[in-house]
Amino acid sequence: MLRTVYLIPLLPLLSFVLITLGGRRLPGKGSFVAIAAIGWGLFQSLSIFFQVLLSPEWHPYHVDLYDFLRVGGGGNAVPLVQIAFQIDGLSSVMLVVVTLVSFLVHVYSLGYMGYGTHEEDQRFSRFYSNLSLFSFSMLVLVLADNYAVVFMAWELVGLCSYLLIGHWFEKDYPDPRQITPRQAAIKAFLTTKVGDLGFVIGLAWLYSLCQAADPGHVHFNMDYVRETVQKGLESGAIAPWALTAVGICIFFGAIGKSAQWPLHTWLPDAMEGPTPVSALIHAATMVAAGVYLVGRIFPILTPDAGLFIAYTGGFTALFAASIALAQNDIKKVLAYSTVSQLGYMILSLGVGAADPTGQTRGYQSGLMHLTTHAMFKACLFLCSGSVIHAMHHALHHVHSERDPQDMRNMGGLFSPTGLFGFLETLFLLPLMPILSRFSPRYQEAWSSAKMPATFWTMLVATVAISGVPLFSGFISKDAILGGTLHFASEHPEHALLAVFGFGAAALTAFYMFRLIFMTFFGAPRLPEHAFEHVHESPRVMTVPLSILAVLSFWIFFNPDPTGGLITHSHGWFFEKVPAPARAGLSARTETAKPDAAAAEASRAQGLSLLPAAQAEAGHADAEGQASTGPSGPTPHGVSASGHAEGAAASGHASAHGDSGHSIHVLALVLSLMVAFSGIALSRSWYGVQGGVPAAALAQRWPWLYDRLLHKWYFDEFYRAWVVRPGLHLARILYDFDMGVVDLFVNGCGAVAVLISQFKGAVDTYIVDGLVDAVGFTVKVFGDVLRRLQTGIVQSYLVYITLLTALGVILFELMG
Amino acid sequence: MVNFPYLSFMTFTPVFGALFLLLIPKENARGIRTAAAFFTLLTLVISLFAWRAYDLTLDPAAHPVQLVEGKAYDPQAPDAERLSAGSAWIPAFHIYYFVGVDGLSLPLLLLTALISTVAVIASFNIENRVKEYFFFMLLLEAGMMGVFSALDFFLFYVFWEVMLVPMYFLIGVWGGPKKEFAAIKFFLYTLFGSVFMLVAMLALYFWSGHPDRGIPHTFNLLELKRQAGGFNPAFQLVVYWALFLGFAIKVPIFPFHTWLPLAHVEAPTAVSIILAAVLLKMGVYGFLRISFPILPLATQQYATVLLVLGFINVVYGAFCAMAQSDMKKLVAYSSINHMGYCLLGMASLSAIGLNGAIFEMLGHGFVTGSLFLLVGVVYDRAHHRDIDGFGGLGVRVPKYAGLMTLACMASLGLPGLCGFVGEFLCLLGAFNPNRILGNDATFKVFTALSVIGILVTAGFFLWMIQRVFLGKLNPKYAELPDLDGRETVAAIPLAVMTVLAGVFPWFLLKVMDPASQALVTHIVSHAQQVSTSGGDVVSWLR
Amino acid sequence: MVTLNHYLLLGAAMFAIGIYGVLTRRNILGILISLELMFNAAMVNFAAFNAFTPDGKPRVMPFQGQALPELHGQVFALFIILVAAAEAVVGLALVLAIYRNLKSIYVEHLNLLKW
Amino acid sequence: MAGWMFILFALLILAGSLGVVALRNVMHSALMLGVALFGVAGVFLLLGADFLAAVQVVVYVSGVLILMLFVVMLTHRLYDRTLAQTNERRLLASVLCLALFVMLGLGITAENAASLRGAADRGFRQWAGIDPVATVGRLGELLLKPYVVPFEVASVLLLAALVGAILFTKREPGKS
Repeated sequence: MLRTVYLIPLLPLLSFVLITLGGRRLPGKGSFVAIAAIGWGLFQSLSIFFQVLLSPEWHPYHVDLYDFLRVGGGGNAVPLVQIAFQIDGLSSVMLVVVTLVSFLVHVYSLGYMGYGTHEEDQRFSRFYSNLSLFSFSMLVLVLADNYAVVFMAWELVGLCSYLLIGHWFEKDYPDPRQITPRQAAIKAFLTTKVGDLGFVIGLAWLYSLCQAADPGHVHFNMDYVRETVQKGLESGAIAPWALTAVGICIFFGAIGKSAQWPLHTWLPDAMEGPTPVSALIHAATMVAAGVYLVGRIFPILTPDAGLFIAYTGGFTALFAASIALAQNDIKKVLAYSTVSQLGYMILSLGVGAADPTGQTRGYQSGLMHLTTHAMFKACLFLCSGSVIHAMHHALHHVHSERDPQDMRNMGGLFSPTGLFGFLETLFLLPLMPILSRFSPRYQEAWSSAKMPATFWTMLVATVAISGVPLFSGFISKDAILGGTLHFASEHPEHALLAVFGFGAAALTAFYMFRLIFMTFFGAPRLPEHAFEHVHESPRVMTVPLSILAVLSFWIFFNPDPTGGLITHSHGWFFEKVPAPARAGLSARTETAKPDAAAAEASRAQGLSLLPAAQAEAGHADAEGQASTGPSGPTPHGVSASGHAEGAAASGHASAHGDSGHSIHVLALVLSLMVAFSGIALSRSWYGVQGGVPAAALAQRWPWLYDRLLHKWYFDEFYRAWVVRPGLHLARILYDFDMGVVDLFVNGCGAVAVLISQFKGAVDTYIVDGLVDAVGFTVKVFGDVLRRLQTGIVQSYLVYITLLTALGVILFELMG
Repeated sequence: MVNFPYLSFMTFTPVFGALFLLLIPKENARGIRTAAAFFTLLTLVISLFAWRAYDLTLDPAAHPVQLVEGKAYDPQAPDAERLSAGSAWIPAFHIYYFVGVDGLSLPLLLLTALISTVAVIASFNIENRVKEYFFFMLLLEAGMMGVFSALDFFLFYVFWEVMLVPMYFLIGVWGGPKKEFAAIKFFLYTLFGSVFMLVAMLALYFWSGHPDRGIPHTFNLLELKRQAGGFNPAFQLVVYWALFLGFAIKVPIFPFHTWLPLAHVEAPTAVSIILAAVLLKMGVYGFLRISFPILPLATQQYATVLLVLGFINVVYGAFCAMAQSDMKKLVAYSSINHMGYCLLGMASLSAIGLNGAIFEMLGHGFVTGSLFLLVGVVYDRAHHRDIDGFGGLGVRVPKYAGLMTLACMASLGLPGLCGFVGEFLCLLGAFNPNRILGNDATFKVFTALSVIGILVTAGFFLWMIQRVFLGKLNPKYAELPDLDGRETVAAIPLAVMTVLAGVFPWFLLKVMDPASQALVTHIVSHAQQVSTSGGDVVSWLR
Repeated sequence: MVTLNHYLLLGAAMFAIGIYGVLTRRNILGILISLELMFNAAMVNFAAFNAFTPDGKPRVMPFQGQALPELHGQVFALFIILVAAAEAVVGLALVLAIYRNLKSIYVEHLNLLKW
Repeated sequence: MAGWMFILFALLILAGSLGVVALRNVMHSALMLGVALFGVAGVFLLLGADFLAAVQVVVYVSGVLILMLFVVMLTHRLYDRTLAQTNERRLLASVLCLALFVMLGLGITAENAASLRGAADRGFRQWAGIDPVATVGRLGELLLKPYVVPFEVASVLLLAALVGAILFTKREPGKS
């Protein structure tokens, strides 16, 4: 299974090629081929995952496929870019995430794209071929052990995103201001491309840093880069600021792909694509690739770069959540929620990178949130797809032009009759199948439910994303918030990060439940005869929903629903995806004393932002590491621990001690508080009062509401200050090209023509004129002289004699 | 060691074919087409055999070129023997018919053969003066082959000029509405540059060798390269810029590029293909074959200028392309953009950058060739190329749209397609220039700025795709036929190469890499000579 | 005492008279006859120059033992006679031919060379 | 003695010449030419050119002149005698000829030719006593030794003249 890991991406690739060439002639018009390919991938991924999970100690497994680029002849052992895969904890988890969600989406799409029905999409095969291509690219991205290959796959997923967003490319809206799928596709591609530019510069710069540290042959393999960067930092060949810059440059790629502020604008518009695509690409996998990338470059991130990342992520989390508050399109809300959640992950990873001690465990919590989020966010999207599918169907039936995605047209899709209590909403609703047997009230609600399966699954996912205990989102989000709070408590000047985190958590709970209430509860806002046509989606769609909903429960990630407070175990994820050794911390310290371990080193060099007051905690951690690390105290404690990544984690666990624990408890309490207060407020405003307070608030602060509704006017800003100036610049440069450069060239030609005309005139009238004048003179003389030519020999003889005589005279005169 | 004369066969098979065409009666258009296709195909086959015969295991130091005809050039041989490599053509001036290939020219020869075949197939729909058309096509191919295989500067120059004439007629007779103007502009502009090249060639000839000591002047490019250390900096400066003019116009480098959009727009489809895919490569090839090895000091000195020009080409070309509404013009400006990457890669003087430049040339050949081919296809059907005049074609012509999208994606540097490899290597090289250049920061800054070009390239290609293929189908083109068999046959090889070179670039790079390495080593060795002998490369300029 | 000058003057006079004849006679025959005069003038000059050319070194004929003068001038005179004879023959033949064709031997009638 | 003889021959020549150009009748002109030719023959004798004188008489007088007389008679016409035998350029021609003669005479008698003349006269004196009969042998030697090529060319010329004469005078067939 391990050795043939390349099959996992290869089969979707083959499926892509087959469907592209064979198209509609394949079984299921190609869809079955794609499903089979990804199904095999899921199976193999699961087997690899369990292999990793069950093995006590897992060393990364490498599979080299072929040399992509090799510079410097065959003499170099490792090519510049090698297509090679690695299986470590992270990639094995990601494999499962990607193949699972992808598989479910493949299946779900059969229903959503109306396979076999009269509503079947006209480019059904193409849809599946693109899905296959995406799966291939995403799997390569996940598996690659080479930054350049990551970049290549990174671009390819961008292409797939483009193709899939623009799947319904002929779609036009009556409102010209509303973005069409094809425009959204371009926007997505270009916006993410902006980030990719940073990525590519970062890669090139990384190369030059490695070259400085290792003048021999440089390549992009992750382990090599980490070791070389570490060597370079230790020897002083790499300046820490340069490494920080490289980290930030590469992170720009993540900003684009993961839709972080300020490049977030594409993701909500990407919702123009089919909903399964939104679920797969724009919620679970591709957008998470940015987070994954940060995880992959984590070893070479410096604390300063980490801070940059943390602030970007934290701000995005809050910022996107604020926009989500006011959106009415169900997919837009989810999109902003995605942006916000990705911000969380980025925040977490950034905090992890900013914290040299590793106590915040930002790395693991961020990536864990990536995993959990993939499940429930995919579920949410698929649910919304199910809703939209039903709405579309219903509206289509009555020939209504109303927007099937607008939540203002929904309502009552679960329970048109009324509202349940707050506690019921949260805890009793899951029990409703049982309760409905005993209570007529529940009975009625149950039997009249329009879309029960969709509702239930969506509720589970919403609860998960809101950070309610017993669900996966709680565990991961609590870990993030705990880590952030921990970091903030140790670095009070960065308390803002914690504010971002908790603020976003509160807002998330609020707007997610707003979505639930607006969609499933209250009086139906659809026309009555349309509402009758709302049906639950087919089994092929609801089964994937259920699977994803089930996976949103806590038990799959950590048996301890508090995320470690009870069992003191952080679950398998933290164990199997240990934080990697941080090469970015090993800057050379001239002043550091030999006995001052890694904390001291990092405090003095890597973390100029950290206050000296942090020394104590650093020391404690360093000692913890020193005791667990294999080589005892060294000047470069962290780096010297080498491969003992696990040691760091266990070291933290023991070093956490009282302060870490208490902070964690505090974070847990706080996150519970914000989550429940958000839910409560949402229920009171939207569940009980039908959105009236919100409207009142909007009237009270119209400017705020206006900004939220218009996403802080970022699109308008970009259109006015980037897109239009860009087009203007293009026009100006082209005019310059034609008007100046080409004019100059043509002018040269024209001047040459002028000169030649002038010379032609000279030629005609002067040079040729002279020649003509000669001829003319000759003619005149000839006219005169021909009279002499009488034809009589003797007259000629007279002339001859005359001239001879004259000649003789001349001769005489000359002497 | 006398091999089968692959190179001569490759060069003169088209000539023979052209002469053969003259024997076919004018009315027999079908026969003429078949014969032309046969001869280009034959050339392609021979070039494939040449590719196979090229021995990668040979040490490039001892065998700088292979497949030489007549007497091979041996760097270690005594003067007289070395100087008479090839077979004498004009002995009085030491001009030899000296042809050979190294990793630099071999891929380009292959590209030429492929592109010519595609171009001939693509021009089967020419109805006007068929015989003359294919005659010129074959002659053009011969010229191109000759340029890439010549190792004698004089021979190089002859072939260089030989190409001009058929090109002139091909644009001027079979072109668009402004064909005469375009043809004359192309011809004069190129000729303007080649005059300077001629001067540089003669200067090199008379500065080379030591007739007093019995070492004659020479046009032998390898020998000139060997004597590169003997040319003093001031001389190198002058010759460098003279050559620069000749090559820069061909590349084309800003601000010498304005003939290109015009020529492309006016030229018939097949000629556009050849123009973009092969002729533009000659400028870069000239730099790498002549300027760089023979004038290492000047090369070192002016790498930064090339860098800045490359940057301008990339960004400026991209922005200009953005402003186009004519598809051909858009692709033409994108060519300027892509040649900018080559310049960036070359300027770095690093093995990665040079590899990138060569690869970018190849990639651009495949990609832009197919772009022009496909634009020509739609022009044949719709009789216009206005981007805004289409709309929604993706529904109607999926095969066409797919191939076009593939080419566009390759052109904007999507990984897995050949454009990416070249761009990536060029940028990587330019970001990490050779140490002898010294001004690392300048290179980093300009390379970093050049990536804007990638973004804009993506922008205009996607915008074009959107306006042409996406959206509601324009009812005017509801009956537009998809690619027919002939067009598919022409387009598929390029598409296959696009993907193949993108997925397995090593099969091409392994040929180029030794040549780039050798070139870098050569330049570095000469640069070091200067620095160790106390002379500062820069000081004499100040 | 008759000196070279006298002979030369005689030749000159003959020549001038001959030219006069050539220029004025209308009859081709008259012109031919005048030409003969001019030939003879030249011959006289040649013979005179031959006679008056200082040699300084008389030759001894091998078979007679006699000193002899150089006679190159006379040889030229002989050649002139020869040329004159040839000229006369051809010229007269031409005159006959012209006469036969044009029935005239007056030069005014022979103006085919006129423009 | 020689002086008188010279004067006699000179007068004969001049008279003959003037007769040639002055007489109206071509026949008379031809006869006057004979007179002049005889005079020239006499001058030749004075100059010691005996063979030349003989050739002059034999070839010129009895050959060329007789030929001319034949032609004159062949082309003779009645109106010849009524027609003016000279053209209207008489005055110009006479002035020209006179001028030419004056020029030539001036050249011959010019001062700078004096030395040449003196030398010539000395040579003539030195030469005068030699037996005139001896020139034939010498001429023969000259003609067949140093001048053999011109001699042969001359013979070709004569042949050509012969052929030409025949060709010109031959009546074309079919023509009256």
